[in-house]
Amino acid sequence: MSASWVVDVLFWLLAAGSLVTGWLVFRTDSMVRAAFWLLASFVGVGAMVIMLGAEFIGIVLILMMAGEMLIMAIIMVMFMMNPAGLNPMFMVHQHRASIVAGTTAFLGLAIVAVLTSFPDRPVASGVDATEQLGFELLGGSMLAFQTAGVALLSTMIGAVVLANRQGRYGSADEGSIEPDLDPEPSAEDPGSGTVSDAAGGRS
Amino acid sequence: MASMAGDVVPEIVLLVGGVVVLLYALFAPRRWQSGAAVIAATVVVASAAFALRRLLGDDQRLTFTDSYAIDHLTDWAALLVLAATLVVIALSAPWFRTDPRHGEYYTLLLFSALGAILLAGSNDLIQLVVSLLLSSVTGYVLAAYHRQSRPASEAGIKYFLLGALPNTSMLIGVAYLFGLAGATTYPQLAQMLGPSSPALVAGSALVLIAFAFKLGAVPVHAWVPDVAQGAPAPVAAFVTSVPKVGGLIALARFVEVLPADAIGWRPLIALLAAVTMTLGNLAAIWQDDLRRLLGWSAVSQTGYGLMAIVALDRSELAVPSLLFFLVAYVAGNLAAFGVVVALRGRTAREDYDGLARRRPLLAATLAVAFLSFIGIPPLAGFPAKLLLFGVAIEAGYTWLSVLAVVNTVISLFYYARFLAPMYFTVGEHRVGVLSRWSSGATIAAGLAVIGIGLLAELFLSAFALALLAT
Amino acid sequence: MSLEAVLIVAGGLFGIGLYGALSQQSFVMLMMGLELMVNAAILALAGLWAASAGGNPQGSMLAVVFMTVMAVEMAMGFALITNVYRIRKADITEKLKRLKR
Amino acid sequence: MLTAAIFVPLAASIVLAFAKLDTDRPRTLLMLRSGATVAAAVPFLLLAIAWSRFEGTGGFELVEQVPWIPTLGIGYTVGVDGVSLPLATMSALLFTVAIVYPVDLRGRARAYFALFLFLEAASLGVFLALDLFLFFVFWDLSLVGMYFLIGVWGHGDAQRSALKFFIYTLAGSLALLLGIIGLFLATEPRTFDMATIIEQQPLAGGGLYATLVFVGLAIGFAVKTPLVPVHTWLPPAHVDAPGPASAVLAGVLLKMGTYGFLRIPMAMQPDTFARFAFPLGVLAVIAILYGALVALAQTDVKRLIAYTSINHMGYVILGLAAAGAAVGGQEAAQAVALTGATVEMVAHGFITGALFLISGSILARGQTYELDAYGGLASRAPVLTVFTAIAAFASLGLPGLAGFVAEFQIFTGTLAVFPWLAGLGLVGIVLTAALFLRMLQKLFLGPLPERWENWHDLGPVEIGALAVLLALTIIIGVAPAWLLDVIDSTVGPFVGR
Amino acid sequence: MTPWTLPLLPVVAATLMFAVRRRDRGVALLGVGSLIAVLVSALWAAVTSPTAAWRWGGGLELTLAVDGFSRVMVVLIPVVALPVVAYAAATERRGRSRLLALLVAFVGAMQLLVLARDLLTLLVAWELVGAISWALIGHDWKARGNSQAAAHAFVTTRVGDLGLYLAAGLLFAGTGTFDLAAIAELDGARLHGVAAGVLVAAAAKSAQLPFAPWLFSAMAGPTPVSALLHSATLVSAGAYLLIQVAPTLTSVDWFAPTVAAVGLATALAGGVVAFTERHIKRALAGSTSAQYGLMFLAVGAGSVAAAGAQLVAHALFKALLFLSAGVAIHATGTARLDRMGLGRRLTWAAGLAGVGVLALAAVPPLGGAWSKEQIVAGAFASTRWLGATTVLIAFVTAAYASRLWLLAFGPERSYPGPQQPVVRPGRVEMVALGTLAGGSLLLGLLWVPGGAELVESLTGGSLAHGTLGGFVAAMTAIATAVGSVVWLHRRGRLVSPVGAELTRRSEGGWFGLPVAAGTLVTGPVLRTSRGLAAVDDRVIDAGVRAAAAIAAALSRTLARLAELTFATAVDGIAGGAIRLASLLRRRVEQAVDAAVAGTAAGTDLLAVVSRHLDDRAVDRTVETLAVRTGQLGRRSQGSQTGLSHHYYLYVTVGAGLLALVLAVLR
Repeated sequence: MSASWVVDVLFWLLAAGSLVTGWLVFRTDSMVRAAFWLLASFVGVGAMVIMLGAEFIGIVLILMMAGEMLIMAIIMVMFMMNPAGLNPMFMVHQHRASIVAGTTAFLGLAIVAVLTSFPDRPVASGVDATEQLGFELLGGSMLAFQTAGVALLSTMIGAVVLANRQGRYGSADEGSIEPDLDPEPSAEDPGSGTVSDAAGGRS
Repeated sequence: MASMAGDVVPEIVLLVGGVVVLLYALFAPRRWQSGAAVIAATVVVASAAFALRRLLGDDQRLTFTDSYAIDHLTDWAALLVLAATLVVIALSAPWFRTDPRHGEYYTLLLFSALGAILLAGSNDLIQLVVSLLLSSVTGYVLAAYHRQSRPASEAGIKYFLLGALPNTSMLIGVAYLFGLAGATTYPQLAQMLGPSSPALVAGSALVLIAFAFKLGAVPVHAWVPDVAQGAPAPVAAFVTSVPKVGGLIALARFVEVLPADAIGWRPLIALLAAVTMTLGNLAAIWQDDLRRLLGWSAVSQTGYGLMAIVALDRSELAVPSLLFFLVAYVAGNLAAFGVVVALRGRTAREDYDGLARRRPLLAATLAVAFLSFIGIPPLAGFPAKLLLFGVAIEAGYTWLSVLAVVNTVISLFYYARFLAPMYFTVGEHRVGVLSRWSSGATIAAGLAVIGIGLLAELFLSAFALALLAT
Repeated sequence: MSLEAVLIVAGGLFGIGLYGALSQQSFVMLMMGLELMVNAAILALAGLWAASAGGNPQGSMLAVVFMTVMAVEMAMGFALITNVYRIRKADITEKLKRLKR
Repeated sequence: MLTAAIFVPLAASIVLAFAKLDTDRPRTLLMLRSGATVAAAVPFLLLAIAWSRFEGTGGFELVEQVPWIPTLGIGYTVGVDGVSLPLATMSALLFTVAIVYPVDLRGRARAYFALFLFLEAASLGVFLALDLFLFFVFWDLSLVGMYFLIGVWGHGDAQRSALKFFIYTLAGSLALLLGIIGLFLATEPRTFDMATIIEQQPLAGGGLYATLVFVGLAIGFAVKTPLVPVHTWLPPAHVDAPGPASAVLAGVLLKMGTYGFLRIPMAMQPDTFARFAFPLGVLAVIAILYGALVALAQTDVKRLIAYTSINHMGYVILGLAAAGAAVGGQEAAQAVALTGATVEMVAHGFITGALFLISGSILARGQTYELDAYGGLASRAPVLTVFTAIAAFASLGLPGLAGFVAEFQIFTGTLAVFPWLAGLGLVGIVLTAALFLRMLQKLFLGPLPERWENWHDLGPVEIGALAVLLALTIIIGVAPAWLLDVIDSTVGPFVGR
Repeated sequence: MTPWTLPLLPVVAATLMFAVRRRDRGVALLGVGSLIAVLVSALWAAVTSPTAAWRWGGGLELTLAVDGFSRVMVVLIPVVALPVVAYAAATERRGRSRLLALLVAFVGAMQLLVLARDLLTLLVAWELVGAISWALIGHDWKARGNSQAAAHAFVTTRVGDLGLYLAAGLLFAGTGTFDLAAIAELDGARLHGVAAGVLVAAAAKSAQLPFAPWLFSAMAGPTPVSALLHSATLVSAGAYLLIQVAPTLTSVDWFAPTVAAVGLATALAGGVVAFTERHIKRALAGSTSAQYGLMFLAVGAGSVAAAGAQLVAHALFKALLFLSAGVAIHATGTARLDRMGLGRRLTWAAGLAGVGVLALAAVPPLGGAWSKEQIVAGAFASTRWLGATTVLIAFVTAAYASRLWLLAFGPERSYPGPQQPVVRPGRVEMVALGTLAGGSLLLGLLWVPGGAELVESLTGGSLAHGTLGGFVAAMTAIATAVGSVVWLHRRGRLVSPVGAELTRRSEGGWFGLPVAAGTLVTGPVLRTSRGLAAVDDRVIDAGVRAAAAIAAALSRTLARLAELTFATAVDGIAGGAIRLASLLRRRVEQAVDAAVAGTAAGTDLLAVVSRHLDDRAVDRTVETLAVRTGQLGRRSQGSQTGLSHHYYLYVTVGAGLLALVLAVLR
């Protein structure tokens, strides 16, 4: 790690930036703005990651978050009430408990950071982390990499199944409910096509 | 490379099979969508065959640079998961008949099973994280698969929310453990994780929280009853049993890595077991909804299963007892949920009045499942409980066994709340069943519960050979 | 830019994220909290990778996996939110309490 | 042969459970009843043959052994010794009689007989098993069978009583399970085989572990026996169960508790048992006096009989405690006590079985168990009166009937070991006399209330069934040598005589 | 021929009689015939002295022998039973077959008793005799009182049976056998125990104090039953046992005096009762107790032979007297002595009864007088004052005997009310009376020289040499008594003599002893019984309930405290971060809150505990264990609020606790 003060100053600036922007995520009236604060926080972290020597990871992080936040913003505009922060928005619950929990978590992790003597094994100079990652992906951690791929595939399938209402045969949701308790419904299929409370409705 | 791929043929078969099913679902006409079930079943059988071959090959070792264990535990987990998946497929085919996205369902099911198997074999933090992810993410979708059902959508999102927090928290824990050891594979971790430190404590705790989610253990148990009640019944059967198989075995591998003299994982697991079984049982007492009851009972069963983890290293029978418990539990759970499926989702207590006269076989299956959960011999649950109590005592946790006994007595009460109306009262309503397939699969699971109990030797002698590969 | 500093910053992010996850009513905001937590994990990981793990490539792999987790969870989260919003008109956690006890 | 004794009723039970029969037709019902009776009688015949082949060597005989779960040292092992053979034979006979006894079947005849045969198989299994695991398997199955019998064919608040019975005794049986596991863990090599454990004496050293194991076992058996104060499941279960089920519950299932005491803690950890013999004896005396006193105040004939069961099982435990105590030089007396305890188990099976069957007949005719509702029935039902009188006198320990032989032996043996306990326990004999005479008087003597003018005496089936039980009661009372010699063959070596 | 014939023949006959009960004649013939057969075999057995045994296994064996005094008894029993059974056959109408069968069976049981050579056999017979007596006393079962009286008799004698249980067990513990002869081998506490057991058993059976009142209950039976019970059977068993066993218990120093004291007390008290009782059978019952008291006294004084002679003599005259009483009751339709006075109308009967009374009063030359003289002699040989008391007893005996006869069969007294025609006794009855009277007279032969030797050889005991002074004193006492009674009779003050109020303090007579027994024994037992039954229904379950309640309250308290702690933590830290200023105030408040809540929880706990310990009114069938667990269940369900953010809080707090546990526990 470079001892130069420039690096230190830069790090603290980035750290302060990402923490403050992170905090602002929950202090803004608009979800869209919150999304951009979040992005800003991620950019800060990405920069720090790059400073730590993992350029590839940092850049990927930033890029990915940028894309994701855009999508998030769009979804919010599409679906959520009060998307653009036209009205003041501060919707919280169990607020004090949350503050305590957050603070405690921070204190706990700070204790971990301060009191743990992590082994001192700095990165050897001249190592290309990106290249090594490439070998790792296709070598030792290949199974994990593949698994992650399956997870992503599943996510895609799942997201499509859940979010896309139109399938190849018209409405993709119609009939996607529990069977009726009675094998032959007396009326003309009242359950299908409508929202059903069939299963848990009797709780 | 080829040899490494050869180590995981069953997993690959599942993966490829899932894709095949997906492609079929995308291109087959609507009335042939049910064919996806047949393909999926074939895939499962094929994968199971390969898993069996791997098991019989008796080559217990680590592969993929120590990140994945292909020992008997993994193989048994695979076989158990695949068997359960097969039953769930049989239950699902008639249940989802009206669903236009019938085909994709099986892809997700297969991937979820794959996730559970990979979880069981995980011998590396990275592999653990991704396997958990795969297993969880498919589970969320499956739970919410009834897209027009309010309870299902709620179950899905609650499942997701409850999973996302522990899975996210786990990440920083994994980071700490990685930092402490400088590596992620278990053999290296076991070697490098040294004396107690706050990072070790925090890291282990955060990872254990994720396991608690996967298993439905306290404090991340809340999703289990919700999913059991709200999710499509076959899915409920699946997610309350299959991930538990992978999760418990993965937990066994994980705790073995932790330095027992540095952190008290054993008392912690014992405590979790105690609280989990007690809470699950107490909350189940007054349930009038069978699925929810089964959900809570699944929570309490997790508590029993954790007893085997407590005894790891302290009893030779710990691993066999864990495996046998899983076999017995999965069979019983599938049988119980199978009855719900076969009865078209019937779940309210009053709907079970007089079932014994209307549907004697299904009623008997449910009774067998319940009695097995209680631990009445010679059903599968009995040797499981016997072993669990035994290993806990041998591990020096007699109090846990006593508590488990008390809990078993409590559990009898709520099971009897359903048994009694089934057998002792006379119901007047019609009782429709879903299809011959679902009833058949259910009764088969019920017979399995009996058979596993009677033929316990078959399993136990095989399980005795199982060890945690290092 | 010591390891302690990195980890403390990560802890701060984690704390903020946890606060968000616990306190926000809106699903979307809640998930932002979760993302901040992943963010913290990645930062901590990067720090530990650089300072304590000798740049073991498994660390990089782990970071990739973390990002995968983030992506997958977010995507799935949005899909589920969409679904539940569609049939329940629910966008905050309080609206979903049919399944209880 | 012993295996067949267990599995013939089991197989018959399964066949009945799946058979398609129209039990609404009287003919079919008759055939069903006859078939079930035959199936129930087969074990009795087999055991009678076993009796004739029994040599009395002191160890287990007629052993049939098949490995079952060898990984855990579990085998399917059945066999008999001088204690289990009489108990099993008695059980088989009592089951046959109970099955043939008429009862309101509530239109579920098939299930009734199937369940009864299932229960018979389980009960015989408990007595014949020579493997702790197998023992426990049958033990728990008997609970399940009885739960359903009470729940479906009971009356009054049957569901609650059945559940109470199930929960209470399951709690006991799980304590027992922990004890069994404790024993198992102490063996080396690990085994559930009773003979091996008895030989190994794994917990001979005593200590906390052995005590805990003993406590677990003792709780399990005490609940089943039942000893005061863990007896509260018994009265409701008996009162609400159908007559034959009560007979079996009292006659067979309660014996499992006392038999278990004898078979497991006494044989497998005698040192520990000896340490707890006196407290156990105290509990037994409490049960004797408490059971008798509470029975004396009952106004319900079935409750009354139920409480006398507590009293009688107290005698058994007292005998066991005396036999298991560590006193030098009283081996002869201890053997007498142990023999007496075993005879009491057999005798109580016949006697109380008969009494419960009679109470079932009374309920069927009078629709109530209230003693005050009856009186003077002797003039309308002489056979019923005579049978009840014989059973009652047998129960109160009249010589010439089975109960006396047992009680005399128990007290004789106990007086040598715990004279003061025995002296206190003797008071129970007077109390039982008083309460049974009161019962007879209230039911059969005095003026006949008008509502019973048309009271029917026992039917031929009832007479036949009861006659078998009472004849055996008399035979054992007059000429018990055939029984005592068999028991003695095991008891003698047991107490080291 | 084995001695088994003696007990088994009657039992078989009784079974046959019950089987053919519809044919009256056949039953009677069978009964009498079987008894004759028994008599014959008894005579034969008395001569040959056979022995026999019946193995029960398991160290038990029944042994029989005809030797010593049992040679007399085996003959005496059928001798007395024959006329009684014949009388019963002739007079009883209701349930005749059953009565006869039971009487014959009773003879069998009694034969077994006298043949017993070990305590096991003795106990068997002892209890069988008691049980059959229950059936005999409650013979007329349609009247509710009778069966109650029978139960009373049986239960009382069974208390005595415990003594035999005790003796048998202790004997076995000491010697490994039940043989009566082995008692001599015993020593120490066991010997004392055996002695006490024998004494209690004998006293209960022979209706000695304090068990005497059961004989009054036994009067509920028909008269022939009383005749048999009081003479050669049942009641005689106690005295017989003592005669058999007392010689082996000489080393127990307190035994003989105690036996003598019991006998003395009973003889006096019984005499007074007999003298004051107005009911003829009860008067006789009192006399029975008294007479057996005399035998006890003799045994206590060491004169077993005299006791044996008295036993035989008493058997004969008491059976005679009871049958006479039966005739009298039959004749007048009442049992009240003051309504009788049948002397003129039933001369023959009065005469035969007179023989019995003279024997009772010990007027020579009857056998009864001889045996009583021997007792007096024995008593004088023991101690002077015991002898003097015996003379007093002789006085009392003579007094009540003469009173009895005078009132029942004496010259008719005028009493208010119409003269009713009397029912004359039939031939069979008179023959029965005559036989017994003949027997009594025959015993007078004992006065013939050589009689003493015969008695000594038959009983195995020795007789004391009587002194002239003692004889004269006794004779004087008897004469005085008879004279006084006759005088009183003339004055008409015999019906309710002085002291009657004392003994008839209550319904049951016997100085209020039954009442005392009721208050001291039966009442408490029954109350305890009912109390325990109530306790069993409520409290034992309530104990379980209370335990559950305590557990629940504890858990509630803990939950409350935990909540409190949690809230305190949350509020405290949050307050510190956000509103420093109010921290102190709030902390104080919370401390107060905590104290209050803690106290509340504690009070709650106490309240629950006390409520449940005192909880008797709660519906008893409620299994509150389940209910309490169930409440815990509802509480647990309550955690499942359905709100995800609550679950998140659980997860977070749980994770923190996990870390804590990991760090703290090993």
